[in-house]
Amino acid sequence: MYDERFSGLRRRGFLAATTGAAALTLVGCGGDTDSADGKNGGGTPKRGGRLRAAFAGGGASETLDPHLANLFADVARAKALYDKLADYGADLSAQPRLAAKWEPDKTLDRWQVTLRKATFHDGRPVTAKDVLYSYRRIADPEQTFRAKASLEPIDLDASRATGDRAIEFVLKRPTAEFPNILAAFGAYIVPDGARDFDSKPVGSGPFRFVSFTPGRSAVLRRYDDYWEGAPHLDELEFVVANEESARVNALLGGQVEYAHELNPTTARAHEGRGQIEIVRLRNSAMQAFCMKTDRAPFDDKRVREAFFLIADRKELVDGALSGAGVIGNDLFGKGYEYYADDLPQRAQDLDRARALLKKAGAEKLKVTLDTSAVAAGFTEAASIFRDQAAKAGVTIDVKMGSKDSYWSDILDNGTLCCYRSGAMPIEAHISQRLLTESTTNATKWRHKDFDALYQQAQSTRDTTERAAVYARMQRRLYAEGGFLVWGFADWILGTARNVKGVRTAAPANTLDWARFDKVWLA
Amino acid sequence: MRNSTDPVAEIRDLRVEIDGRAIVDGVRLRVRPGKVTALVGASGSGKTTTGLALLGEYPPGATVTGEVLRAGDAPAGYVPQHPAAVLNPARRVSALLDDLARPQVRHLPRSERRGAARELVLRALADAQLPDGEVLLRRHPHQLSGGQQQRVVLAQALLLGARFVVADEPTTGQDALTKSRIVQQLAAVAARGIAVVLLSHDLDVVRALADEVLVMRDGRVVESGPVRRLWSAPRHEWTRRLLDERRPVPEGGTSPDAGPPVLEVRDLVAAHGRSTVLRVPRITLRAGECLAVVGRSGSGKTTLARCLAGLHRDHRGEILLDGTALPRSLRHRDRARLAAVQYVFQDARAAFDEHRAMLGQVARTAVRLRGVDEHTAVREASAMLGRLGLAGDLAHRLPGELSGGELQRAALARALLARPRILVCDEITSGLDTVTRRALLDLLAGLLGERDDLSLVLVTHDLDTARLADRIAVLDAGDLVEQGPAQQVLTAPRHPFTVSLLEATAHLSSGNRSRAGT
Amino acid sequence: MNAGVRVRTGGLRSFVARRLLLGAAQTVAVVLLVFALTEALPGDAAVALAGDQPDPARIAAIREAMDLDRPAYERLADWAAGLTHGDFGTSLASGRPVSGYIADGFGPSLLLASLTLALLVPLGFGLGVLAARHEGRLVDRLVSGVTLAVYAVPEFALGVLLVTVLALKLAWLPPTAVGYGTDLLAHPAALVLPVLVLLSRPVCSLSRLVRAGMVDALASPYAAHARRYGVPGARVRYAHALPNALAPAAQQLARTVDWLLCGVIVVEALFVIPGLGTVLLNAVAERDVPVVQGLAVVFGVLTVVLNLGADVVAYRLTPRAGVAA
Amino acid sequence: MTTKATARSARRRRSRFALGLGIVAVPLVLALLGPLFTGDPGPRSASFTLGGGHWLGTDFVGRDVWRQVLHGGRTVVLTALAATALAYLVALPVGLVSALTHLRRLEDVLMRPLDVLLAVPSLLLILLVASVFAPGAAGLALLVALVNVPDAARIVRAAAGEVAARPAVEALRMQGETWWRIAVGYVGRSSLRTLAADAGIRLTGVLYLVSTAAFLGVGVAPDAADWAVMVDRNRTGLLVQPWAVVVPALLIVALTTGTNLLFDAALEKTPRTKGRRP
Repeated sequence: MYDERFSGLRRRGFLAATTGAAALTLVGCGGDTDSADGKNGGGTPKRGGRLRAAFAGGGASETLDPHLANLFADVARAKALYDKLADYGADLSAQPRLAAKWEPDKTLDRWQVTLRKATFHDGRPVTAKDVLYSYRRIADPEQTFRAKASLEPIDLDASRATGDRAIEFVLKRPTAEFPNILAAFGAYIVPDGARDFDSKPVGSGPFRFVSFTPGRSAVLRRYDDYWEGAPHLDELEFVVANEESARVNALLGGQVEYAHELNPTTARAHEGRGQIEIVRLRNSAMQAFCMKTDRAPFDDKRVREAFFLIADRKELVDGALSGAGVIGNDLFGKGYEYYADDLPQRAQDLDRARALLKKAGAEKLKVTLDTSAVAAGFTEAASIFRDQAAKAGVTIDVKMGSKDSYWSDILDNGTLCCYRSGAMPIEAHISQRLLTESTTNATKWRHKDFDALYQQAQSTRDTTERAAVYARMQRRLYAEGGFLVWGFADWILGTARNVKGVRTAAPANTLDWARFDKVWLA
Repeated sequence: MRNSTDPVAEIRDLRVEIDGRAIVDGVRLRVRPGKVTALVGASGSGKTTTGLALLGEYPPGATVTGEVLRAGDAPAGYVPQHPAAVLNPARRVSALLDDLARPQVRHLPRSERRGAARELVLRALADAQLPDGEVLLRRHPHQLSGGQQQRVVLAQALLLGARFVVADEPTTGQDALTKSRIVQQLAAVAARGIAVVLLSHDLDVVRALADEVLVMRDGRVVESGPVRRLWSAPRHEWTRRLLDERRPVPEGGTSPDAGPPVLEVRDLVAAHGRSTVLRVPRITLRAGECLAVVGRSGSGKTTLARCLAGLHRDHRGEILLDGTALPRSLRHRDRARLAAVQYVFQDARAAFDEHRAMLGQVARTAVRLRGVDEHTAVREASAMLGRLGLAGDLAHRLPGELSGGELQRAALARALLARPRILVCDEITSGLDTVTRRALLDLLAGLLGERDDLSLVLVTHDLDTARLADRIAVLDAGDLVEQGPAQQVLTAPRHPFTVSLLEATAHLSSGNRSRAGT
Repeated sequence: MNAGVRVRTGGLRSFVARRLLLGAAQTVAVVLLVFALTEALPGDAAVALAGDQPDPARIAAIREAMDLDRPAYERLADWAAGLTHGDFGTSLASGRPVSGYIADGFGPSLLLASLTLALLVPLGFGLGVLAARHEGRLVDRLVSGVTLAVYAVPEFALGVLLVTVLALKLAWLPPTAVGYGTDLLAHPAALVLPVLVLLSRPVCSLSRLVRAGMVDALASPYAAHARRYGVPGARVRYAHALPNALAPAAQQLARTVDWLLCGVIVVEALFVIPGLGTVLLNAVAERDVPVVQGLAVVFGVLTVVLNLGADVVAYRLTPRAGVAA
Repeated sequence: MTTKATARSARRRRSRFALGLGIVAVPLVLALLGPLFTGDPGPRSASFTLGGGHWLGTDFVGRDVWRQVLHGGRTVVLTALAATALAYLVALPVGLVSALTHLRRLEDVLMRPLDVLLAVPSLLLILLVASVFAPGAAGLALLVALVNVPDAARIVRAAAGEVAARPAVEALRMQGETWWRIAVGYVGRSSLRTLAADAGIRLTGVLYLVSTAAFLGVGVAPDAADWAVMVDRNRTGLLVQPWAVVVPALLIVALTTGTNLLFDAALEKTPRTKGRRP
């Protein structure tokens, strides 16, 4: 039945709307750097109980193959069943998980990784062989696993096991942020030789497999020998409900205890009413307009700056995000490691914008803004920005595109589009989107000197020095980049009142988001 | 014990009013067992209202005074003019009869009811002269012939144990053979001791069947008495007039042998789908001549008429007008040829647009077929309608506001306005009462006399009507069995079918019940 | 007369044969139409799969692995060849057989459809008969008015309203069927609301048709004749008049069942019932052509069979004028 | 008694006609004239709030609901009316021609393709076509019309077929009337009652499709001022601010119910009254 040839082809993008039915796939993550438990965390953990968590899912095509994880539901299931060598902390810095420690050589192109003592659900220990098998499966040139691009710097042929729990990774070039690779999205460790993940998957994660029906539910049970200590819950069930109102209703009706991805308005309706708890993971998904810097009118940096000044960020956040978020400063990664928060907050300045446009000879400018219902707030943001631009004499024509092929459509076409991004390290954002060789360079930001700065950072061992390089790069982007980052959206969860231990400072994609081994039922 | 001559039902001083207008006024009537009581009158004379009153039914919105008495709770049967209308199309014959049999077997133990009911049903069918009841029971009403439908309705009445049966125009529109069969059936019912109330304008049938006759006019009974007395010595003037209308139809003049035929049909074979329904080797029609096409229903006579008019395309052979072939479909006939052959439909009401006033509809013929301007056309139409007896206000009414006879006159006017060479009249008098029918036939005779260039094709099941013609063609089951001068066909028929048709007619008019239909 | 009957039954047989032939052609046409439309959709399965990571090289690799680089007609031909021996093909998105998708989605759809139908028939006919009995009076106006108003409310609005009132405010019923995917029947309470929402529209159209048919039938000469002969009122209504209101109602019912089975997307989404509508919606979003195609076949065949059934019923019930004597 | 009854029923009919007219007038007037009475959009407020100068509160992105209501009718009403009209624009000639033609082949050519359309679930068709062509409101109307054509054509065909079989059509042909005059002047007109009754219920069905399309995000921008979109998008705030859902939903209901009442009253035959013995 299972065709290996297709195994890499499962799913749509992580950010793609999960269904056409007005699904709201706010991506996000992020948040405060403090790691203190939020209001849900009080009390002594209690053992036992079954928690049902509702996520938007991928329908009948869903799989438990962790390397195919694409949607939030996939990732939540994968992290319950499996572990990565490292994972992202709240500031998107890599935290050790299955890897107890990592140590680079002087040139930063050879890394020694030591595994901690952990066992798979079938009792076998997690070994270097399992790690190499997993990484080689992901990087298989015949396959198209999502994490393949992230693992690209590793020379897997040269890398080898130096002991049962010791691996030497050989890299193709110096990579200071190598731990980020270990924490990469989808880089889970599976047992050596594992191929079938849907009938009886075995991992090293906090929960073990009980049953799975694609598009409907997955039932998992506590793994008592989990290396970090057994979870509090006896049982965990993931159920799929693509419609936001269905998730809320199920939560209100006591059919689930945890509902992922709620609307800001739903949150407002129920916040502080005592029926359910609303959890906001703040400052997470970057919301932006993306200008193509290689073509008119945005090949002129004065026009780009004018657009930066046209945006009334507060109005955009209030209107398009219903106030559930904070304003942005044209840079990715607010609150993340290396974020340049010393740059002044940009505000609307229509006079200067007009002046800049005049200087650039772009008065009475007409631009088409591509948008789509692919993500919540896109169309609203587009129409709000159109009104703002009109005040600066710029005519914006909003064009709706298909939501299923939006990201592919805007990559090379058009000049201006709505854009957003989930949490990832700032380094990853740069390498994926802002280098000449980047595969998803939607702003067409191609500068040799910028590329060189990136290489310099990757070769810099000292963290402070490296931070200085990142700051230089961000100053450049702030002044003349192609991303008009106007806000960071909240990520909203709902839980039943008896659910405790839900971390509030964990953007999606990070370790503490959807981390059910630390949750208990009071 | 009930005296066998005590009435099973009686009406005393019945008055039925709708919107202040009396439909029936002061009617008295006694229905006696085993006797046939006939209500005679033109349409609108109140006979149906009286008949239904016997069943305890009145028209919507009617105000009723007077008394209708039924002996005991005597069940009454009803045989309508169109039996198909009272047979539920969605139910099998067995279900239709079972409903009536069930209450009669309720006293039996549950297990025996079914069989007993079946027994009753089969007996009733046999009594209604439907011997192969078992087969019939499985059918739906629309799978039965008209005669079978009528007998099933009769079987229902018998099954109910009806003490009297009201038969509403049972013979209207039927050919002589069918008529005599119906007469014989009703006679058999009466012979069983059941009273029959016959509502009819067909005087032949009344004379053949009735014991007592009530002549009605405008809701009142103008004369009543035993049939023999009434026929021999009618007292009321209206009765006399009614009976007088039975005088023979004016016979056609001698056929003008000279001259070439206007219309010639050669080797005509017409089909409905895959089955051939009509075979006519040759028929000719000369200018000023009237040809009657006679046959029972289903004999193909209407198909022949429709072929002539270009309404039935599915035929082979030739139809020549003045020696040149007419296109098979009227779609391909030009204006002149369309005008030359005009057609008058049996169902006049259905042949008019119910939303537009009569005058306008009639006038369109002149506009379309003769290229006359609108104004002139309306004037001509008005004149034509006036000549046919639809003057003034009548012409401006909607079709729904006119009677059957009036509509048929309007239909004639519509056709005549084309100044046709040939006028095809398809059963235009069936469904009309005697008086109206007579008037219409007189009108046709008059037309023939007035215009020598007009030829008439008269399709009819009624030999009496066919007397009007110069020549008669007889069709049986799609075959032309006989044709010749009217005189000859009516007096010296050669084909056995024509003979039987003539005999049936003769029996009916002789008023002899027992021999009818044998 | 026997000849007439033979012609009729023969007529029915050839009618069914003709209709089946037409139905096959219809299904083929539907599949072609759906294929053409799916192909014409912007993007393909590869683009949809790549999502927000539209790395061109990755898309190309996916496309190659999915055989999407082959011409459309070749893929269609392969798929059709497979179909001739019962193989619906495999999903582009998951590599699992399409028949599995259809089977999984069909269960909940069928359950919802049968439950709805089981309630719809008595309710629709009951209300129709009730309204017809009281034609022109208050009950009639009330039934007609209320059903019509409900008919006009968009499903999702009605669904939200019912959930809010009955499930959230009063807590009488569970608001969704989330997680019950496989054994919906074990949680009958969860089915009440979806079935109610599904009922709202068909009840209106069905009761209107039944009412009209009953009004005509009750005023007909045959109903009068039955009453005249002392057949009880209830029997006249249900045994005599109702069958004649059945033919148009049967066709409406066929269309309702068709609608219930072929995608009650809104209700499935609102109440989390993963039926065929959900499968369809996902497949279209994923550009999973084989799944969309498979569903088109199923929908086409369902439509043809249901309509044929309704037509046969109508053929049986509708009187044909004048079988020549 | 009867005259009184007739008068009473006529009065009842008139009053129901007036009722229908009254019910349908509210949404119609709002839809057609509403946009004329709105000024500039004020500044956005917080979403789903009541009061604060907003008569009906604010919607999911903080716009004034009353303003949205005034603006949002035109698309719904016009789309629905246009779709119904368009469906008949195609269905009428197709149905009439195939009812009146004697060429079986012509009838097949006209009706069979529609049978194919009939076999495609309407939502699937809308979903696919809308994704391919990304239509606006006009496109949506076209699409919804397309979905309705097969059924409408069949109804026209059936109604006209019954009329076309009447002798009156043959009589008109004997009079040499043109095809147009027969088809439109007689057959069309005589089928009017059936078609108008169908049009009423079809309009309701069209509104259903249009609003469901809005639910699926087809045809109209997700933040458009449109009653159907409003009902869908604002339902998250039903518990906080019900007016943003209830008012547009009621307007849609009023539109369809009123239309149907109007058609019913206009087309009703004179009611039957049973005769009674004194």
